[in-house]
Amino acid sequence: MNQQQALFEYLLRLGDSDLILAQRLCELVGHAPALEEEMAIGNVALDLLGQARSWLKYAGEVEGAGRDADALAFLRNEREYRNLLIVEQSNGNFADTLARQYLFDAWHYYLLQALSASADERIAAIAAKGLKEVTYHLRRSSAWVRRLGDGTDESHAKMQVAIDEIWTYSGEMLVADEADKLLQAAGIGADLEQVKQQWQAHVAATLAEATLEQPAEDSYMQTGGKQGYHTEQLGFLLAEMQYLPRAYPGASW
Amino acid sequence: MNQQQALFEYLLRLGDSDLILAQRLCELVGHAPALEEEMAIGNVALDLLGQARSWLKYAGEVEGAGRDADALAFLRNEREYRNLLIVEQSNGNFADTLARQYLFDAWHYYLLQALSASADERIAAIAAKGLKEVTYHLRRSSAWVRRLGDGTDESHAKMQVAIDEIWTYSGEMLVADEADKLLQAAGIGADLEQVKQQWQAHVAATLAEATLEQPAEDSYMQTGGKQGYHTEQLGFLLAEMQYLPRAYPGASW
Amino acid sequence: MSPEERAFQEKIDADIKIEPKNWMPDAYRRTLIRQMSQHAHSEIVGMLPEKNWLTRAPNFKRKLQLLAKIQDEAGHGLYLYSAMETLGADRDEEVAKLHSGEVKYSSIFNYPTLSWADMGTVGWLVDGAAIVNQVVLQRTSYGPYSRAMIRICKEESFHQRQGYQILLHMMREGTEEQKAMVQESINRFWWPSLMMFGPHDGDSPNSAQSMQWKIKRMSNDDLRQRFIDQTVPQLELLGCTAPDPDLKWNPERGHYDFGEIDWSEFYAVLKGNGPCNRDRLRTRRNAIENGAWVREAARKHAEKHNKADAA
Amino acid sequence: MSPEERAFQEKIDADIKIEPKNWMPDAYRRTLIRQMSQHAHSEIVGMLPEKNWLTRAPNFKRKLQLLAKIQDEAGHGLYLYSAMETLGADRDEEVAKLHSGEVKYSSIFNYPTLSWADMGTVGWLVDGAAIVNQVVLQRTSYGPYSRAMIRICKEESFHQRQGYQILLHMMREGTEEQKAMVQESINRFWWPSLMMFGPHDGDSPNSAQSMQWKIKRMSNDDLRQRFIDQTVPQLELLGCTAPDPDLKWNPERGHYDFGEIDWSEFYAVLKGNGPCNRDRLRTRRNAIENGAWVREAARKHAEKHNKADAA
Repeated sequence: MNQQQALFEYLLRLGDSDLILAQRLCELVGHAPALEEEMAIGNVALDLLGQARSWLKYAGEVEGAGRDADALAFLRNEREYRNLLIVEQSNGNFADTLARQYLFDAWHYYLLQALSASADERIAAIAAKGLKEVTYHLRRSSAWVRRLGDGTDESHAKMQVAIDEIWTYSGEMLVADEADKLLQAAGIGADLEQVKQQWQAHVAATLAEATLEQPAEDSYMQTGGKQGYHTEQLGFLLAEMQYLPRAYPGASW
Repeated sequence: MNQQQALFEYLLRLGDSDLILAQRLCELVGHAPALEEEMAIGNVALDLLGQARSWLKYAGEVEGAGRDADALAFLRNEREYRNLLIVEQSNGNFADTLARQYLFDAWHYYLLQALSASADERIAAIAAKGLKEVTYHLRRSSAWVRRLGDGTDESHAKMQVAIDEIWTYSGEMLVADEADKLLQAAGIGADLEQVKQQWQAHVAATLAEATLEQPAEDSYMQTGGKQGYHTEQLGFLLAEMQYLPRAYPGASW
Repeated sequence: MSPEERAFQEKIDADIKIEPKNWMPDAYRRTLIRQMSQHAHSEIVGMLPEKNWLTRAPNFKRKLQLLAKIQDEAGHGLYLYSAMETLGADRDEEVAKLHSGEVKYSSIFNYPTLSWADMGTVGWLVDGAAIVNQVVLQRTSYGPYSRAMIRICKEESFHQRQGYQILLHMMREGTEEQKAMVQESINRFWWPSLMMFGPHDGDSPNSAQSMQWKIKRMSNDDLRQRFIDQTVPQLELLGCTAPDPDLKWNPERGHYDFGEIDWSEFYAVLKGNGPCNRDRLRTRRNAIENGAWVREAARKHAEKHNKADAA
Repeated sequence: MSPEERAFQEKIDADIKIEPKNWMPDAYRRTLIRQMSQHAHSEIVGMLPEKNWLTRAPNFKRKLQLLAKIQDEAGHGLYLYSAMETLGADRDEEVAKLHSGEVKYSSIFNYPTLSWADMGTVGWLVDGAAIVNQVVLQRTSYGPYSRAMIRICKEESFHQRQGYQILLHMMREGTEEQKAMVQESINRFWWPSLMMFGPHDGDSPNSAQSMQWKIKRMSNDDLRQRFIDQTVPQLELLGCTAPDPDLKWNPERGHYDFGEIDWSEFYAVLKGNGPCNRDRLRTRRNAIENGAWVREAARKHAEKHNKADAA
């Protein structure tokens, strides 16, 4: 793998994770527990969609094969998608949605913080802009984890189950593979070891405040998303998301 | 509308209704309340799929534009689909699934009985073969309506809600439009007025045995499926069902 | 007429806005609450037919636009509920009335969105009809409502142009299939959009009082005519047609003539028998009911922590 | 050894089938119940990875085939539970053990199906491996199990050929994308299929007793070798490769040599840490739990009407 290939992979991972999580949030529009949450969910989805477009546009340029952000988003199949497994998991109830969001946001925040100092100016710029948005995402989702964890007995129980269920998908974002290492060495990618420590500290503090138990440290972690091996959920999501471009090949909208 | 066009429409309606209901039943595989029901649901879906293929194959021949059953099933869009609205409604709980199935089966049974005497030999043959299968479908679904209606308080309540909710979609199959009338006049299509009387008698008897209340006779009835105006549910179903042929145009599987 | 009532009507006649702390007749207050809550509910329910295509938008640009538009509608709902609350009404109570069917939302949202072109048509025709109403309401007599309308109108005009652009793009750059999709969408939404202005003036019994109070500022039929007059040239620019053989320019009137609306459909949908009435209400009701434990947890958490902070 | 035990073992040694009413050692009964229930559960859970593509099958022929195959598996589950019940076990109790995690199903079904090609690969490799096991089990010592196996084997062979045909068609008539899809699918399922035969003979402690009782008739390693030997030529005919650089014909042994299995993965998946363990069990548990009211209603209805008939 050369640096350009690694960069392409890296940008796909960033863009795809944003896009797929935004798509899951889009599914929730009209179903939030209060109008204010309707706004919040939509805002987070908008931010993620915007970031996804920036990453994928850059990915297309790095690839140099003439694919723009739309071609990458709407015409790749499941195996070519590089999003983290955590973002493709279904919405479940509000606690499930928030558990997924929080564990992702905490990682996303520290990652973009690190990438803001990337030697690749384009990455640094996209990350710095995204970081402002994600600062709000993280504030919101961690507040909800605390609120539901330390709310009623029912909300506490639901939040604990939600954390326990999603936990197995929280490992792969913290582990560097070849592409991660290559780009870190080049000063372009983030130091995932550092992000991991920051993430762990944030999560430990939030769960403690939320009076929730943290799953065992040696819990089994699912991996594969970054390499294109997904759960069975992604195919259905893509079938819906890509329907129009697939059904009307070549059409402009 | 000439007779050939009417026949094409008529065959699409038959085939599409079978296909879409089969697709809904396919979604349930692995989720039935008992292994014996797993078998039953799968068998009904298999029968309907087989019938759909026969109708659509014939439809393609009547159209004469080189489309086979697969092209009609997997490459038409929502507006071109001619299934009844009732079959595209989501599965809901087991009572919802059975209410939909029963109201459809009762119509399907009398319709195929009438079509077994069609002046069009091909239609008569497909209908006669299908009728044997649908005889079993109707026996099963009406038994379940009785069982759930006259079972526990919970099952009674669920079955009543299910009937009330699906009822608005039970009208259009009993009303003849231009294509229906043209083909009935030619001795090819069924007399829907007669089917309606038979259907009403069967439904009234079954609901009475099931200790269920029949919705008011002047209930508002949704229409449009036969003319290609569907509910918002169909688009999602088609996006999933047609994904592979859409994503890999021209591929042979 | 009491002195208070006389003073109230004089202010209205002089185009001075009524503000929350001013005296107002009960019927004025009730009529406004009803109208504003219906308007707010319409914004919220109106998110659903668009959400139906949000997960299937064909590219980034359209997906971002559509989501932003839906967000704006949620925002409009929030403004309008707030403005309504200045009259002493309670948002949750009004939402409960929506869910029980006691209060309505705009019937247009009981029609399904069946193709991507509907995302253009809804913006162009539905928001277009709404704007014709709302432009006039910017001059409505109740201050908070009037100010909400000014803000909303700006965003709605943007939505309308965006919707029109979706259709124009499909008509100019699109395939034959896409062009057919546009025409088919217009065929479905044309008449329901005209119905958005309500029944004929003669069949609209409460209008006179509302006109006097300047809650309403133009009659249903006048608004409808204004909408048609501004819309037909846009329709022609698209290269599409309306499903109305009687639609044609009348040089004597200086207006377009148009065919008679199918009022039986209008009243059927109003009564609950549109294609989506049950779905829309069920979706809203489920959202609020399924969220009860969440709102309860938030309340409980705030209670605990306010106590903790106070201690 | 008691006289009963001796007589029992003599029958087995003479290849006389044990029938439900015959005396048998408790451990023989328990081992069989465990093995047959695991086998039955595997048929039922095994429906799920195939169901995952049922709603997305690409044409009528494949959709009908796939549904018929899934139906056959439900049928196999039913035979096997019935055969198991001849030993005094109860289906519901055994299913409860599955749901609590006390009894396992074949680990292969904890791998996801990620492309349509998996519908071919599962038929060819997974059913293929199952058949190698089952062919031998046709001669198992317990009569009802042996007879169930004979029936099941016939259908499984049909499924295997069908699966192979799916892949062959894609390799011969398919686009480059489809061919890549086939190879990618084989890459994922190759090693898990080899793991289906269980650990090395040395690590399979209960095998000796099962062999003596002829519940088991060949060792894990021998079965695995047989599977590989018959599969590699089929792989070559496809024009595909296995993800195993050590796979090659050994003319001295008259068998294919192959690389070492990653036993850590085998034990991880067995422990519950495969990609789909939780999903599969949750799906089954929900199906049965959500159906409780249905089964209860059916019981109640039967009760009422049996009473009515008797009266």
